[in-house]
Amino acid sequence: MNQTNRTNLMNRMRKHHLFWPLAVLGALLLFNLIYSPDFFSVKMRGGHLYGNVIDILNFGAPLILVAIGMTLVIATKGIDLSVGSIVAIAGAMACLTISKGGDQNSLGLVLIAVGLALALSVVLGLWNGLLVSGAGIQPIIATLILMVAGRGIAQLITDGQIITLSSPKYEFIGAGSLATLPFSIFVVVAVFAIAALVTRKTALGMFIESVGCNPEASRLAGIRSKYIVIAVYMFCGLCAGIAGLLLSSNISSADGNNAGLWYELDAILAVVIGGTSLNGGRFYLTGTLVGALIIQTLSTTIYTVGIPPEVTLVVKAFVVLAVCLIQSEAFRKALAYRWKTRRYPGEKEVARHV
Amino acid sequence: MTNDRTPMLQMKGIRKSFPGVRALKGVDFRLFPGEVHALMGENGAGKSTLIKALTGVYSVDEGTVHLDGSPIRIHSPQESQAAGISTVYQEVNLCPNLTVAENIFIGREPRKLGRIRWKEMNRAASALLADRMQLHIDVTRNLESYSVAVQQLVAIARALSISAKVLILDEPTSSLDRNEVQQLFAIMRKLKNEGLAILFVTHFLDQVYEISDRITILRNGEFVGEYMAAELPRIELVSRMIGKELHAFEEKARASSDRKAASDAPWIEAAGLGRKGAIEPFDLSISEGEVVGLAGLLGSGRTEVARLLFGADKADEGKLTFAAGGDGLRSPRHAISRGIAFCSENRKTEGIIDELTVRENIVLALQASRGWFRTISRKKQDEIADEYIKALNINPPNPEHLVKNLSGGNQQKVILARWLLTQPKLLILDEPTRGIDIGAKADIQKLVLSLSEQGMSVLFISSELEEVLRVCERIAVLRDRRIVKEIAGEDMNSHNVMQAIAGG
Amino acid sequence: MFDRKLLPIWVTIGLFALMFAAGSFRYTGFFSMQVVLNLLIDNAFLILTAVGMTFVIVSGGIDLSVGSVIAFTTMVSATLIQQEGWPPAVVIPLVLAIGTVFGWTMGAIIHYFKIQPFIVTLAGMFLARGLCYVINIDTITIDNAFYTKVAQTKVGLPGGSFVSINVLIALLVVAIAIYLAHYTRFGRNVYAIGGNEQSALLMGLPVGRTKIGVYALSGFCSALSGVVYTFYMLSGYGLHAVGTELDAIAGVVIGGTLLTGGVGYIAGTVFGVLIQGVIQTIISFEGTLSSWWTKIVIGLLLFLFIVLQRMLGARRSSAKT
Amino acid sequence: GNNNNNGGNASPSPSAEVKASESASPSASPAAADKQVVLGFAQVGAESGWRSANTKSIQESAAAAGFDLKFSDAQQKQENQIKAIRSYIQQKVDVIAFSPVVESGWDTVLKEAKDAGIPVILTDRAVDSKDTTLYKTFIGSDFVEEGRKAGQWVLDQYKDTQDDINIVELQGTTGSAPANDRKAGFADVIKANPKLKVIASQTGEFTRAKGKEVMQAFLKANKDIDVLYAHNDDMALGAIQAIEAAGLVPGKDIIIISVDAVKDGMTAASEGKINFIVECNPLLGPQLMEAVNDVLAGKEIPQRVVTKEGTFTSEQAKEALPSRQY
Ligand SMILES: Nc1ncnc2c1ncn2[C@@H]1O[C@H](COP(=O)(O)OP(=O)(O)OP(=O)(O)O)[C@@H](O)[C@H]1O
Ligand SMILES: Nc1ncnc2c1ncn2[C@@H]1O[C@H](COP(=O)(O)OP(=O)(O)OP(=O)(O)O)[C@@H](O)[C@H]1O
Ligand SMILES: [Mg+2]
Ligand SMILES: [Mg+2]
Repeated sequence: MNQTNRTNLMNRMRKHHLFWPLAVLGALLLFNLIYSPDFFSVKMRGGHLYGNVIDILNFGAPLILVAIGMTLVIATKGIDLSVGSIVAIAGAMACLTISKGGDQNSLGLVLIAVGLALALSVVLGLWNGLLVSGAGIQPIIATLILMVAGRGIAQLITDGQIITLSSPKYEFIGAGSLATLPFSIFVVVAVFAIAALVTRKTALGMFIESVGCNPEASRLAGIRSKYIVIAVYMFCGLCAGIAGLLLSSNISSADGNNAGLWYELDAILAVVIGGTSLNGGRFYLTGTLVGALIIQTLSTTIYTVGIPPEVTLVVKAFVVLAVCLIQSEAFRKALAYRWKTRRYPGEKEVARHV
Repeated sequence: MTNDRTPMLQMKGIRKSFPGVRALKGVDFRLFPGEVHALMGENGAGKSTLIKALTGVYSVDEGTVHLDGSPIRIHSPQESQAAGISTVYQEVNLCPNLTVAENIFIGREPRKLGRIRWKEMNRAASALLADRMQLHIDVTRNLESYSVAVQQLVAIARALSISAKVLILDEPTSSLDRNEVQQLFAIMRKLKNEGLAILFVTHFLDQVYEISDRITILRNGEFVGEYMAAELPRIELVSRMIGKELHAFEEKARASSDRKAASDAPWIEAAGLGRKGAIEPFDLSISEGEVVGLAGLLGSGRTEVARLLFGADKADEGKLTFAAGGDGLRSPRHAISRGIAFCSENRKTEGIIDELTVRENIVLALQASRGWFRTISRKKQDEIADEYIKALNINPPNPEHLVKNLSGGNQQKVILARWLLTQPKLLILDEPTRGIDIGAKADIQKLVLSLSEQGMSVLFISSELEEVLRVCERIAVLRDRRIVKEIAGEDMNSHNVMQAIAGG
Repeated sequence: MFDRKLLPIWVTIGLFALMFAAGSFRYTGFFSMQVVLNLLIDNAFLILTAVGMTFVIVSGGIDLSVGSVIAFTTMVSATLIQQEGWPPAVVIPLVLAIGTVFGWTMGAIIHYFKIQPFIVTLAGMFLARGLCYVINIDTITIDNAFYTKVAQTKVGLPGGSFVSINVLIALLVVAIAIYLAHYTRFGRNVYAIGGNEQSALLMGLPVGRTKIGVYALSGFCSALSGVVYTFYMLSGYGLHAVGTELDAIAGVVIGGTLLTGGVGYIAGTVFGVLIQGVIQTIISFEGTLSSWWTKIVIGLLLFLFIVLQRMLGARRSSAKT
Repeated sequence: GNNNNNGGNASPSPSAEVKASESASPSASPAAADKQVVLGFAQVGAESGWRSANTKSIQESAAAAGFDLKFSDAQQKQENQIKAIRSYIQQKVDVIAFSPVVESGWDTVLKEAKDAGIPVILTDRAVDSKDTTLYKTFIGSDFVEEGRKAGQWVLDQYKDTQDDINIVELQGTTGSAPANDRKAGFADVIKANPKLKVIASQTGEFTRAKGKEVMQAFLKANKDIDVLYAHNDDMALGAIQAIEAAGLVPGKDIIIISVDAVKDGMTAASEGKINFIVECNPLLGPQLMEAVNDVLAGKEIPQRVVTKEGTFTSEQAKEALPSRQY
């Protein structure tokens, strides 16, 4: 009786969409632990916690943010390639505003800078949304425009130079700590909580999934698909903007060309690892979170273990492949039953909905 | 006796489970050459699953299949086609982005040295559709530009053009009108006489008795029995299907005395409403509590009328006015806010949201009209879902089931539930009984009547003339994308309507 | 008769001509045959990749590995020829085979294990580029006689203009690809799968074989593009062709192919690539833009083009009954 | 001192006349004689502050020299640079100059330029062409030499050391020429002293953010780091933040060496946070314009012009900082 209960629980757990991503994350951390036993050691240093795990959270914060926005965009069957550029623009805008001010450390100035940068990010998201939803341009190409031009805009703002700040208040956003933890973690938690609440506690999440799954049927059911798509792109812009602030304040400088370079790929990767399909529909915010953490843990592992840069990419390739193979029901079955059912392609994998 | 011959196809003890559902629990099935064999059962009984298990779309958990006396194991539709089984699946399964001709011939294109001969293919496709289906359409246009009915005909044409030993037709007639069905039957008879074994699924009892020689009944994934059609009375068939004794199953028609003249002031009134290339300007008004039917041949423009009245397409001329004041419709959303609901004929692309659950699909329209912020609480959603699952007998009765995993008929019920939930003033039903089993069909018709008694107006579109006659108080007849006649009261009989349709 | 389905392609070609005309009016020396031919010379490799990518996208997938496969091909070619002294007659078929097998493997993983193409080809992208660095972190210059000969041969055309051998290879491949897409079963199956994979399966089409084939084809095209790139650069280098996957995807999509699959034309892709080329040419003729304005103007021109294309091509969707 | 009026210098020279009529305008009208010299410059991109300073220097000195500068940005792609050079040939500019993204792969297009009679000048990075007639001269720094200078300083600092000296290295973008060469030059010199050990080496992609991230990980994985060698200032600046966050003092607890000597780097050096900077001068503009004039005037110029580059210790940085232009 008890036995069956336990296997039932195991089965249910394994069916959960987070099971495999979490398993992978666990495996990565375990590997680190074996490799260097004090990987998890967290020390108190100068009033804040200090350790690898904290680093992973801190450096992973911008990626998580971008990936949260990306998740919603992908759920509407879209994609946003411009996030990297928005990251750069937001950072550049904030740093420019502050550097132009007299007293770089005045709270008012920092707040204005942050407000300006975020407003600009939302406007850029709106632009994407209008192109996709209003003009009906394919998302990948609509956002490609801003991806290309956006980097130019960022460099235009910084005049091609790196703007360096000396503003402890601004630095606090990305490098400061609150209650011994990096402040960026609180930002991520707040954004994640808002996103999760708004999508899961209101009907917005259902509308997004519905629009992503079947736009025409959604329109006929009375959903304002256009507004939803626009709102989602705006949110994605906002997330990228916040990430840009974190990144630039972490290093107290704005680098128009390099900030957020290739972030779009990492963010999409995180979303996909988290179990959301690029075909739109069901989305999993927690999955995305885990996906982003896997990516960041992987980088940290690579640095810690001392893998030479020449082979870094090869390692990354194999980890990515392993992650998705493990998540693939078909692959696990193939391992288990030596491919008994491989030739019934009509059988789509069981929905991983919970 | 056919029984002495070896069956063309024999399935024994077929079992198939999906996560959470046991769809087939040991089904036996035989199909002889030169016969039409009807597979009967309620929605969700497992008919389509049996067919898919046979053609290699699904793997079977248990059971054997013999084709022509020898055991076979089919792993994919491709193999089944190669083995001589040609299939029309329940949902139209063609590629909307390819031309009609390609959809018929893809995989078997006429070639010369590996080069596809388009001209020859188009000619062959045109000829095939014209000769066999009396369908004269431009085969070089993409399939998506045609209505579901045409798509269905194309799918059938494709299956027929594959010379095979076994032909499987899963509800091929659900969106066809009487003429088309007769044409199809003529072809089926011819093929049967040529020795083909035909498996036929439908929910129309008349059609079953008209065409089939033998009947196999499934109930709840279980094999009930195999009968000669001539030896099984209708009432018997129905009670075996639903597993209950049944007396007067034939639905009560609306007594002609019930029909009130449409004298009330119209609730909605279209004047000269039209859209270029889709429907000529028409006048139509519907009063509160009135059930108006649209009759016409395929492509006569019934769907277009419905879409204009729902704001799904924008009218480019004419006026739409409401008794409650205001005119015109900007969007479906606007229409819903005015109390209109539209149940599309095309449930796969315009109806269900297939990745969502039954519960979510049901509450979707209501939630949309309330906006994203005023949520329906989860508890309330569960209650609603349970209520409608029970009321419409949706099977399996699990609100958390993904809609895409429901059987076709049950998906249709889910969409119906979605619209009933919004408590509309005008309910537009475009082929609402498509793919619905006989019991449920009667339920739906009764439902329409009781709704109208409660004051709901209904616009009822169906390819089954009897059904239209049964539930409607007034019928607008369409021909060639134009409303040609309105028939009401005493004149409403099948003869008059047919005459109007034919243009007499 | 004017085929309505080809309208988007004509719109694309028309806008290409328009952009070219605008450039000719604005800049002296722009309006010449050689400028057009240079577009082909400089984009031959991109056209090749984009052709392979078109098949993948039409089938409803995506291939991010193409740029890395190009780099890998240049690297393997350069190493084998320059450091091992192998003859080109062996090396070229070998790298083509490697590319094909690489694509085939990705396709097989995508199909059999039902993993999203994006993620599999992303892993492929990391792997191929990573392998370049493993082979050699430096750039290797090729001075093999055959390669330099091919690289520097100018095929003269009437009027004193010329093209390179690469252009001929690219045009030949384009012709074959058009044939493949429209006149063979494989090609039509690709469109069917892109239109609706489930339906294609139920219609009894060889879905698995076709899908894997598409990725193998893309791998082959990328490898061929790598060979062409090797002729073009006469070197092997791990940082070659960074970001080419995006250029290729952009070219394909600008050329009118739907990223959701099922709709697209090879000819459109060629012009999609050339339009990006014209934009760049206009910018280098302008010659006064700073680095960042260059990017902004590229974005603006792209935007302008896409909006025009959309406006002119939109009639087609409303013309649909 | 090359702010003299070059416009007058270029055209009177007879050989320049010949060149101009070959390449530019076939109808050598009198007006063509004092036609502005057109210089086509194909820049790599704007990937760093260094590069932007380089671009600015070229633009400003071209304007000062009275040249019509055709500038194009290749966004770090060699094929884009080749396209730009082709378009310059098409536009029949007088001189083409460019900073090659990589050393290899230029022969074909340079031959086309040569056939069209347009002289080519390289800046910043060389090309490895066997045929040295393809270009007139190469003005720029030597990355290997920069690495050597950095290594030499470390070698000198620790010549009497008894303990092992643990060095960590922040490399530039994997595979890029400056990263490869700076690494090679450095390694080549420090191998003279077996006590000097590079215990970790990872790419920081030439950026501050990555520099900080990688350094954080280094600090946790390796207990005692003595020296940090960063391939550019930006990574060093990022790493300094990581070191400070770890509660260590940059420049004291960990000795820091970097390359470039951009303004922010020099500032950090003057504060003692960077101990040694090897200069890599981006201000190639004046030298380039001089070379253009010489080439057009038909003067013999050396195949290789090495830019004058120094090194700075903290003290020297403090002195030099006020007078730095970039
Ligand atoms: N892919 C699937 N995953 C899970 N359950 C499924 C799947 N396909 C079918 N089912 C379930 O199997 C049962 C049988 O469905 P099937 O489609 O065979 O019914 P049917 O007899 O064809 O009904 P209808 O007349 O409505 O078409 C249903 O309960 C259905 O929900
Ligand atoms: N028999 C036919 N011959 C040619 N074209 C047809 C035919 N039937 C339908 N079509 C095409 O199908 C398209 C849609 O038809 P429409 O939706 O108006 O049909 P309908 O009256 O709603 O019929 P139903 O609902 O029974 O399919 C039209 O574009 C029409 O060209
Ligand atoms: Mg069915
Ligand atoms: Mg219809």
